[in-house]
Amino acid sequence: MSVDLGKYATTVLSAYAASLVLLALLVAVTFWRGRKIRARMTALDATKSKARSDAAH
Amino acid sequence: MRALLKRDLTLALRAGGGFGLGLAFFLIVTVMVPFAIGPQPELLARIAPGVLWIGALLACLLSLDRLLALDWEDGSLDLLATAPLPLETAMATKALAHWLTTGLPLTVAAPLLGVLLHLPAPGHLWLTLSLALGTPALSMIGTFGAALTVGLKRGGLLLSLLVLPLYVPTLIFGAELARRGAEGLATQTPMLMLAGLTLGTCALLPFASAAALRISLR
Amino acid sequence: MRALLKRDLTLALRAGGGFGLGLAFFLIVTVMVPFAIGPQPELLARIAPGVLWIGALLACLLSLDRLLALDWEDGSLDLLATAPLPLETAMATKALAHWLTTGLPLTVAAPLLGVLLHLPAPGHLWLTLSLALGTPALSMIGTFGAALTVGLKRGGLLLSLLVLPLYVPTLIFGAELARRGAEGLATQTPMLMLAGLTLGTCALLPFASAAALRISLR
Amino acid sequence: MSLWQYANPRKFLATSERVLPALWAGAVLCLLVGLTWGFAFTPDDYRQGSTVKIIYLHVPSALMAINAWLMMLVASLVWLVRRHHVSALAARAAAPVGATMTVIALATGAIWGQPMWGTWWAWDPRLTSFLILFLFYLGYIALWSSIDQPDTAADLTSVLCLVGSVFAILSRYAVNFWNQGLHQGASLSLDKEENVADVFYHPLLICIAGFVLLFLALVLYRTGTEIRARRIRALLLRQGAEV
Amino acid sequence: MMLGLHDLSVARGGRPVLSGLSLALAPGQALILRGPNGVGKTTLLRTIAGLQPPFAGQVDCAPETVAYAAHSDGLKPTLTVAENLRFWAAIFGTRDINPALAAYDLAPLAERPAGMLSAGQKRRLGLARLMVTNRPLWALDEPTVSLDTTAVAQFATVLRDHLGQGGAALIATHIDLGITADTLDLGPYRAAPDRGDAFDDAFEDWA
Amino acid sequence: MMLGLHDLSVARGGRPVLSGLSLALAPGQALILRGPNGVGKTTLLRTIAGLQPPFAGQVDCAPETVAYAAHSDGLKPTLTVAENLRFWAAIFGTRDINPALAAYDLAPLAERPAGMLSAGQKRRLGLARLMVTNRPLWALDEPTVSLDTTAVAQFATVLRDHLGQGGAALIATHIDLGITADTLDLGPYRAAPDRGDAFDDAFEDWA
Ligand code: HEM
Ligand SMILES: Nc1ncnc2c1ncn2[C@@H]1O[C@H](COP(=O)(O)OP(=O)(O)OP(=O)(O)O)[C@@H](O)[C@H]1O
Ligand SMILES: Nc1ncnc2c1ncn2[C@@H]1O[C@H](COP(=O)(O)OP(=O)(O)OP(=O)(O)O)[C@@H](O)[C@H]1O
Ligand SMILES: [Mg+2]
Ligand SMILES: [Mg+2]
Repeated sequence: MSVDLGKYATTVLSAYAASLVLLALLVAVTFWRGRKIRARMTALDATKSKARSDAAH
Repeated sequence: MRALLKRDLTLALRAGGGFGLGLAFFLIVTVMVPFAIGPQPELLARIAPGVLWIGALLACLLSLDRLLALDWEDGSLDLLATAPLPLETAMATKALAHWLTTGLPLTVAAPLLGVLLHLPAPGHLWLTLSLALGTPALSMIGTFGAALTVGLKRGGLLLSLLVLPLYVPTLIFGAELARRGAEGLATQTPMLMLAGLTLGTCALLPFASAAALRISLR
Repeated sequence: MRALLKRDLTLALRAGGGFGLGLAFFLIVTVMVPFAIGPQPELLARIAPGVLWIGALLACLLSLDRLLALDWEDGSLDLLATAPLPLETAMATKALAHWLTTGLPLTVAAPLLGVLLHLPAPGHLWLTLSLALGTPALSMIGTFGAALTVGLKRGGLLLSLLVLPLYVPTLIFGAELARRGAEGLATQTPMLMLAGLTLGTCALLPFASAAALRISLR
Repeated sequence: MSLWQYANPRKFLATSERVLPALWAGAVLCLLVGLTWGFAFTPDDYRQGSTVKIIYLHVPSALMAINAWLMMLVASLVWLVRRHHVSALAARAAAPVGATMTVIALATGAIWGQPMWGTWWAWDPRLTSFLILFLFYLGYIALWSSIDQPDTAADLTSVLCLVGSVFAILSRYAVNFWNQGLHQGASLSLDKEENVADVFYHPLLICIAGFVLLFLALVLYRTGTEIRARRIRALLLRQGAEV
Repeated sequence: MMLGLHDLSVARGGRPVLSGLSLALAPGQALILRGPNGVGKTTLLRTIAGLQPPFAGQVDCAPETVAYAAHSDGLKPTLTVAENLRFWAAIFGTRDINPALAAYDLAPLAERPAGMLSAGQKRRLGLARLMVTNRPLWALDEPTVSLDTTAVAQFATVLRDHLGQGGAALIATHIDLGITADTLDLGPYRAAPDRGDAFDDAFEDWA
Repeated sequence: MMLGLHDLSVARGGRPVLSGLSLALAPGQALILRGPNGVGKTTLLRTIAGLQPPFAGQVDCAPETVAYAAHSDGLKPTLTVAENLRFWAAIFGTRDINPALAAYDLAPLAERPAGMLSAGQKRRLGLARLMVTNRPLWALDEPTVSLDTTAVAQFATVLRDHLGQGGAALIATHIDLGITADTLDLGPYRAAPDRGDAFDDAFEDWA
């Protein structure tokens, strides 16, 4: 499969590249922050339930 | 309400010549433009109405910063919010005081600065008219922005960022009115739009400002 | 000194994206110009270097307001003045932090905004160069102005009044450099002048700022 | 069973956890199919040449840029009226997505403009109002991130969103009045179908579906993140209280 | 009754700090609030003044009856002492500021800009403001900070007069005011630390 | 000797407020300054800290030995408690902030932004700052404002330690600090009201 973009090849390719890069960035940032926050919360919950079980003993 | 207006005006006068400072900023911006653009008279004349409108807008913007922030810092705003005066009235009064100390002097001084930028003679009248019609809306919108950002450190720049997009319609119609006036074109549409905008903001925005302020103080 | 720089940068970052706000203001001013002037590309292209320089200058100016004022309000400045760090170093560091948070991002972003104003292609390089050379001077001069007005309520506008005239030479040479670059003329003289100006202010103004600050605190 | 049950964060998270994989899969699938179809298997336009392929990114992102703001407006209203926290957080989560969509629309438009209009940028009303929309997004995001009390931030940004919407519409009219433009008219409406030939139309629809799904997935995921961030804040505050 | 709190909880930053507080304040009565730093005195007073909504429970008193005095005094440094006071008098519909000036011995400073006062002088002016509000219920947050003993005594006199005329006062303080009044220790009302607001509650026992 | 004042006059706004003040402070000694509002305590402390020049007379002490704590605390609301303290520690070349946190029981609040503290908690942080300055002479302006009794006791302990290690302190206050120290009443040193500075003197007997 080959696509002939003619004289506008750079234009079309750069438009696709720019958009896909932006979308990828958005998704990457979203996941990165999501993971980080999720891990942080799990850690905090762990310390909390540990403190609670310590208090119970 | 009269008391608040009087106090705000006195404060503006005391603090190193409140009326003067906004004006002076306007003057300086106008003077800087030829330095930056170059001194060709016909170029300057073409951009004069626009430059003067931007100058007026920025002068309004800069003085907003302290419109509520000072009252917040020293606790006056808490006290005002618990005073018998409705907060909506207080906001409208503050906007009025702001207009009297910035918008009005700017309107009066604009023709003078128009001369500096070689604005053609018929343009002066239209410029003044457009500023007179438009600047009250700038003060009202600005008060709303100030109520949103009161109590936030770094309010200054954030305020600009919030307020400037809201200024767009006023600026477009105002500058368009002044430009069409200067070039002798039909001015009715922008004039009506500008007047409508000002009336609308004056009628509605004090409520939004008071609501925002109540939330900010909480 | 490293500690102070780090703190100032952290503060700028924390306070709602410090880097972003100055930039956003620059963007907004640039966008407003066509609204006020009209959308004709060839007119915009002619005034583009000047407008961008004025925009950068105003963005610097607006962020000055809080450069020292916040530290003064919460008493940090009193404490800094009694700290072992020489006040001159502290002022230079503050100016550096200011440049890193405003001047540098402005320089980087300027070519993008040049596109909006139809700046001809060769102009972009020269615009960036002129801003890179000129903005450090703006930060230094601004710090001096901030030191003069710290502790005065209504500092914002007064500060603009004091600082803008001091900005004139930088503006003239900077805009001239960018304009000549865009038009393909000789650029050597304004470039040398601009570089000299920046070096001079960086070498001398911290002392003036520290002296002004000592007096203001008294 | 009412829609409002999702105002409960746990319920919301549990449900979104179940829905999200399907959304992601749908988004990726639609985008892959639509973009590949559009990029490789559609003919060139007789006037615009191969640049017409940009439409598969440009139009969906432009649509989502506006729809994201509409969604924020609705979410803000829900928060102001019924005070469901998830709603406010969803508005917050959508803003950066909408801003990115705006940037994509602007960027693809600018790149497209270079060969078509001979310039990267023109002060055309459609383009200009997108730029203004972008500024609104910036202001909204900046306001969120500079207030540290979550409820106050939600309230203030909602008020800003309301007032901002009114002014955005005003700006649209003002800009239209100020400069008549170069930009294509809307031709996606069903009754004017002939403007866009069928060959372009079908892949375009798939791309639009892909962008919608992607938007939904991103917003759901990000809302979950915001909810967790909010809980972290609450836990930290409680630790401070155990003095 | 001037003020009634019914099972009130107040929150700061979305987190409840005090809960289950009930009390009633009759005309002529003053109540001193005590409690360690950060227990929520300021938050409680702001809620009573109507500056923030209660987190739960109820405040029984019209906000128009409360005069609130915060940590900061709401003075304009460029206005003189008399102008500052006259402004608040006008806002609250009072005419005469002389009694207020006299009560805190401010008459000699009347023409001095407020920015040129010392910390304690500013505070005296802040307290004088209360006298021009004409409001029956005073909610005061550490009113005697920075005051010297003479000024504290002046404050006690003014307060006694106010109570004598059927007013009431709620005062948060750490130090001795030299007046006889009931004291309420807020320590026991501290909210349980692991309760968030309704939204945060929905997360409880997540793990 | 840590500090010597020789026939010192200090001025505020060009007008002398205290005059003829002489005193000496030895290591291990604390001196409490008392005096009615507006007598010039703040002005005196600022002069000693080197923030303003003496009006007349002489201050015998290097400004590099003084740690000054003013009415306001110099805290950044967006930085956390630990970051605030660490900044000042870095400026003064100290490494460890833990003793300071521990002394005022701030460790549990260490990660909280300073803007989210109550008035008293802020003050505690402001006082903790003194411990990272490593400076022998403390000039404190009403240090215990807003503090509860526990915190006042913590402050007294810290102060005793500081004095025990050869430090000295000059403290302006209106209330009881719970430490034993000499007291100096500034009332008698109040400057004669009709003396201006050298320039104003030239106008004397004009009328
Ligand atoms: C740089 C900025 C640009 C922006 C912000 C922009 C914005 C938009 C928007 C919002 C739409 C959706 C309109 C609708 O469906 O109702 C759209 C559609 C479209 N744009 Fe742009 N545009 C830009 C530049 C361009 C350029 C340079 C071209 C090509 C010459 C172009 C060609 C199109 C086409 C063909 C459509 C589809 C119209 C239709 O048939 O629905 N745009 N654009
Ligand atoms: N900025 C100023 N300009 C002129 N005079 C001032 C200024 N600030 C204070 N004063 C005056 O200087 C005198 C001394 O003020 P200072 O603040 O030193 O008093 P203080 O002893 O600290 O009082 P307090 O116990 O109330 O804090 C006061 O009479 C005050 O009115
Ligand atoms: N802006 C804020 N955001 C979140 N929490 C806050 C904020 N301000 C204060 N707090 C917290 O709320 C609690 C109550 O604070 P409040 O100011 O009501 O205490 P207070 O009793 O007045 O204390 P103090 O005697 O120190 O003035 C404190 O634990 C404090 O840390
Ligand atoms: Mg308090
Ligand atoms: Mg004092």
